[in-house]
Amino acid sequence: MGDPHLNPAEYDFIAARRRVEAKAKSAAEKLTSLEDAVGRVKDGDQIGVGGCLFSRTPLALMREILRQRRRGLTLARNLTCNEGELFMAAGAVSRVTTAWMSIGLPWGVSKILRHYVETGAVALEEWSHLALGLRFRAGAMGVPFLPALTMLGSDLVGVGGLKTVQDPYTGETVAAVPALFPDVALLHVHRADRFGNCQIDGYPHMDADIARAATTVLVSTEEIISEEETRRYPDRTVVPGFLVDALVHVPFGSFPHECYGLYEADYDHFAEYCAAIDRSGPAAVGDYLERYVYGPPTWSDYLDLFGGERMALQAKRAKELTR
Amino acid sequence: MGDPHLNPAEYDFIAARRRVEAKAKSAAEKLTSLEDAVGRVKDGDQIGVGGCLFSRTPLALMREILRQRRRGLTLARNLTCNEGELFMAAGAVSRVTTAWMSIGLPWGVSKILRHYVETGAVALEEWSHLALGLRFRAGAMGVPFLPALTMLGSDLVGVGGLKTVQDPYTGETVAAVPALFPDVALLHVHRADRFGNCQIDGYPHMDADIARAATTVLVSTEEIISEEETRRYPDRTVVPGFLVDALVHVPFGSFPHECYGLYEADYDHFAEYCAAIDRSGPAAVGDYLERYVYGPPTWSDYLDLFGGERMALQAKRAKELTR
Amino acid sequence: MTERFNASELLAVIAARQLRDDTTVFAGVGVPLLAAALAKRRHAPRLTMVIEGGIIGPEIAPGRLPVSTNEMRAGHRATMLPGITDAFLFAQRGFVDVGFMGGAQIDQYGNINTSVLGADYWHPKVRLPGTGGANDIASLCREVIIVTAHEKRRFVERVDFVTSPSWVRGDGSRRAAGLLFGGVSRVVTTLGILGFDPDSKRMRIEATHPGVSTDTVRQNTGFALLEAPRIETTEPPSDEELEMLRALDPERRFLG
Amino acid sequence: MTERFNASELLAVIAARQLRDDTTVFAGVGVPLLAAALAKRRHAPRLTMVIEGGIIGPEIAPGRLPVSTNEMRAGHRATMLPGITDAFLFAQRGFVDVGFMGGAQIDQYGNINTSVLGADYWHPKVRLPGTGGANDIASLCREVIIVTAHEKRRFVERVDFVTSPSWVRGDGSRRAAGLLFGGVSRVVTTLGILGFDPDSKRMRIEATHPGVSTDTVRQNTGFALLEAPRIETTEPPSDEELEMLRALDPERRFLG
Repeated sequence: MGDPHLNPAEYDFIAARRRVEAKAKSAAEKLTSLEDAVGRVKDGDQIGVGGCLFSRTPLALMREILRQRRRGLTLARNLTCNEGELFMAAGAVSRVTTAWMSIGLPWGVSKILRHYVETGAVALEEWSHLALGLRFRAGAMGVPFLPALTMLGSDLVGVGGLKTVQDPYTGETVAAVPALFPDVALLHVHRADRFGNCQIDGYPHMDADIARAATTVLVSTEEIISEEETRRYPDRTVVPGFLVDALVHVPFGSFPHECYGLYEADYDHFAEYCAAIDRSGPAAVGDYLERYVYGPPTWSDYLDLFGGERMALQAKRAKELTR
Repeated sequence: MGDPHLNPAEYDFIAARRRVEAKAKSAAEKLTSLEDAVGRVKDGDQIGVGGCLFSRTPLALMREILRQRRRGLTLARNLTCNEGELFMAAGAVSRVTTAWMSIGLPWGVSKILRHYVETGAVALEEWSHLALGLRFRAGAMGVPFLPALTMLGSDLVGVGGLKTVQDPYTGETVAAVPALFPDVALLHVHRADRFGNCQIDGYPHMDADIARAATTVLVSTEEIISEEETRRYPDRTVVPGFLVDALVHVPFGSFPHECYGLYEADYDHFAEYCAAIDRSGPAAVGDYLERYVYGPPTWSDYLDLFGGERMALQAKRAKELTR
Repeated sequence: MTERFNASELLAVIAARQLRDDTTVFAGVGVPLLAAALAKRRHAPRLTMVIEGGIIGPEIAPGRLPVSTNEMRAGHRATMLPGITDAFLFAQRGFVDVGFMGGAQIDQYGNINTSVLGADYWHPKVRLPGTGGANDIASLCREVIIVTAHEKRRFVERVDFVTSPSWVRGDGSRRAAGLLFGGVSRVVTTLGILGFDPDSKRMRIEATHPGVSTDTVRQNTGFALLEAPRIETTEPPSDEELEMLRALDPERRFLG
Repeated sequence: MTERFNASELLAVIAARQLRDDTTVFAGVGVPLLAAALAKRRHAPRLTMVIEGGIIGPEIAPGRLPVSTNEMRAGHRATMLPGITDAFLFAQRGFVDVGFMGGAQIDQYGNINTSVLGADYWHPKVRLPGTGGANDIASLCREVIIVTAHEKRRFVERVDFVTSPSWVRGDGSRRAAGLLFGGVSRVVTTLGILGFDPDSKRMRIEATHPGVSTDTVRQNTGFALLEAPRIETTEPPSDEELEMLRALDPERRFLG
């Protein structure tokens, strides 16, 4: 816990490329079950999580990781929401690499974040929002670092072990943001064909970079479209099928987080969740895990806990905001 | 001519940022005439040209530059087509920065390229396709260079003055591709609202990076859409209005080059153009300039030389290919 | 402070006045977003808001204000959704004129802490949510304006942790750290407007709100404040400003 | 060569056979694109073509073959259009298994010249179109396969200009130049298949086409060729291969 030094495996671009070279880059069908897809995640993996905060979080995939009782994981995500709290409370994660963690302004500083980090149970490695974005982008580009003008002069430099580099042209010293090559990328997208070609509406967040940076790419999708549909709008594809390892069809796969244009985040659920923590402390998250993660055998059973009416309301709200 | 050394103004990210800082980043209306838009181009400017080869070339804007008799320009474009030949023959350009120049496989090596470069009249500074793309991207990102694994071990290194940099994390030496900050970006897009928010269909090419890298951004568009339309599909916008200086409504603004989904490139026109060069050598381009550039006062008069039937045929062919 | 408006309203109005037309502003959710929206409605119609979630040119939906920078509400009627990394890269390139920021702790050089309270980062006394986009806004915008309640526990001599650097330790140390551009120009608080001495880059009083004395400002600040050659008194929020502002947040989600 | 097929058909068929299923291939227009399309139709249905214009997974429209890598015809029924820079970055990351290349001049280490003939780059005897994507394909793909007519003027001891490096000067010089991955594995020509000695990285004969002797290969090569321990004879194009190939280019735009 709390080691301020970068793990060389995170930025070793040569090893990361060899892993990709060794993989089949296939245009085969990728559709499978949540259980099978998530079976590819190993204890100790570094996981790059798509979406941002409570937007397009791959919750169905993440829930399944918890159900499969993985341990010693690192979660890397630009803004971390209550999915990070679930991983902390479940004992699944030993390190969170992020720029910010809590749920949102109305619910204040996360008490779960405070509990697990202040006790030293989980290390919170903090990078600036852009720096973490550039870490994924460097990984996506297959280079060991990207130059940047951010994060310098701050105490964040020491937390992550950021180095500088001298520009060989002007002689100026700039930040050298190290690549991050996750073992696994988890994405939730709006639509994909059965070959894994993925399309996203609205905010792209960092998903395309995370997918390219990772060795193994697991995707859940709201909708399965035909190959014809992909080929009709190829300029909408953001992740090509050949780099996807497993694809799962999971409508409402981010709920109660949002999916742009399809359903809004359920603020009321966040409020209930936070109220329980206010009442019972971290133990409330244990109860939540039992009720929402370990209890319901399938994602459909999980969604039943929210109920169709609530989901329909959030869908209506999303349409109002984006039409 | 033929100086193999990089001009520091190309990669000076500090000066480039100061130029952008000094500009108004306004959400004002940007619609104007070709004459007014192109009046912003000065002799000696470095010009980043959008599109690629004969796809989405900003020909209406480029024709107007020739009509305004600019001199001593540098054209930077990843693949350069016959628009580069016109600039050479018009005496407008002293240097072309590119990865490839000719029209296409069936028409062989450009005789105009050969004439002007072999005589030393124009310097052809050759970068790899990716390296030139990364030069624009570094510019777009506001950094002086980007690390890459390409172009090393080749004689191209000496042509452009490519340097290397040592990765501060792994110690490996990688290419450091210098930024390119053009004075002016020229783009032709599918649609834009009057505030300059631009959308592109099909191939994005390098337009978004070129626009961000440049100091002055001039755009021609096939269609003017309402602000409502922009706000309905914000995920389609690739250039935000605040960085556009001038916008011109020019249907068929790339013709006889292609515009994805709207009209196919006119191979027959290329064949006629090349046949004239085969007959008369570089003088044929002089004739072409008189007929297509200096003669017709407006872009509409220019299009009349091709005729509505030909344009309709190319439009039909585009639809067949992309529907 | 009079009873015509509360602290949040005062901050939003004074912050809005800092924005000029034909510019771009990086605004977070809450009061900064309301300030930017107010400026655009009132005096800067050609202002463009940029939100770190990867949003350009959004409009505010009154009654549907976002609680995060990365949700549908924040991008309502946006003109572009470039993604998070690219939104910040616009700032790195120099396209963002002003960045609004807040912070748990602010020191005399304008540095901000939103990470940890206590001396040991890895075992903090209080773990705060972290930088989010604040460090990048502080590093990359042409100019940064801090907007915050003025409290002694917030304005501290030395922040426990520099999450977002402004003038670092003064005397050219920002440039020496590799931050080639920008820096905090003003601190808009519930008591007045603070700036920085051009040479030492230490914080100074530049204006006070009506009825606030410089002594009151000092009493609520945990370090010695310099004074500008001339200290102005701000114009209080006008009825028009307050009316337009309140229309943006009818539920008083952020105006309290 | 028999009369059942011409040189372009032979090259396309032999090149197609080099491609395995469940892989990706960077293919330029002309014979390489036909070879990739043939492989996909015949034995590698899960092959993905990547085209440098920024195109992934296109299909060939017989009779509407592209003449450049950056036009609508090249992207016909593509599954993704990521842009040029990003297409190459996929290769840089390691996602492209095989790259096809041609060239005006090829030397004994597989280096290619498509830039200039003559000694002075800035005042060349003949200015050629330039690298296009060739240098990047040579630098970044996991493996490169050169496909070319076998002519003595083309296979030269030393190219006038190294546009696209393969093994540079042999003996680890590729790695020393900073090219950490890839390199040319095979050269498919109108006379046979050439490879490289594993140690010296000098070109060697690995197979000849039916009826072609190693002497003929040598006579058409401008430098001394090594020989593989065992020299194979290639299978001539089958009727099935030729039929499928010809269906892709009914106008014989590239098949001649």
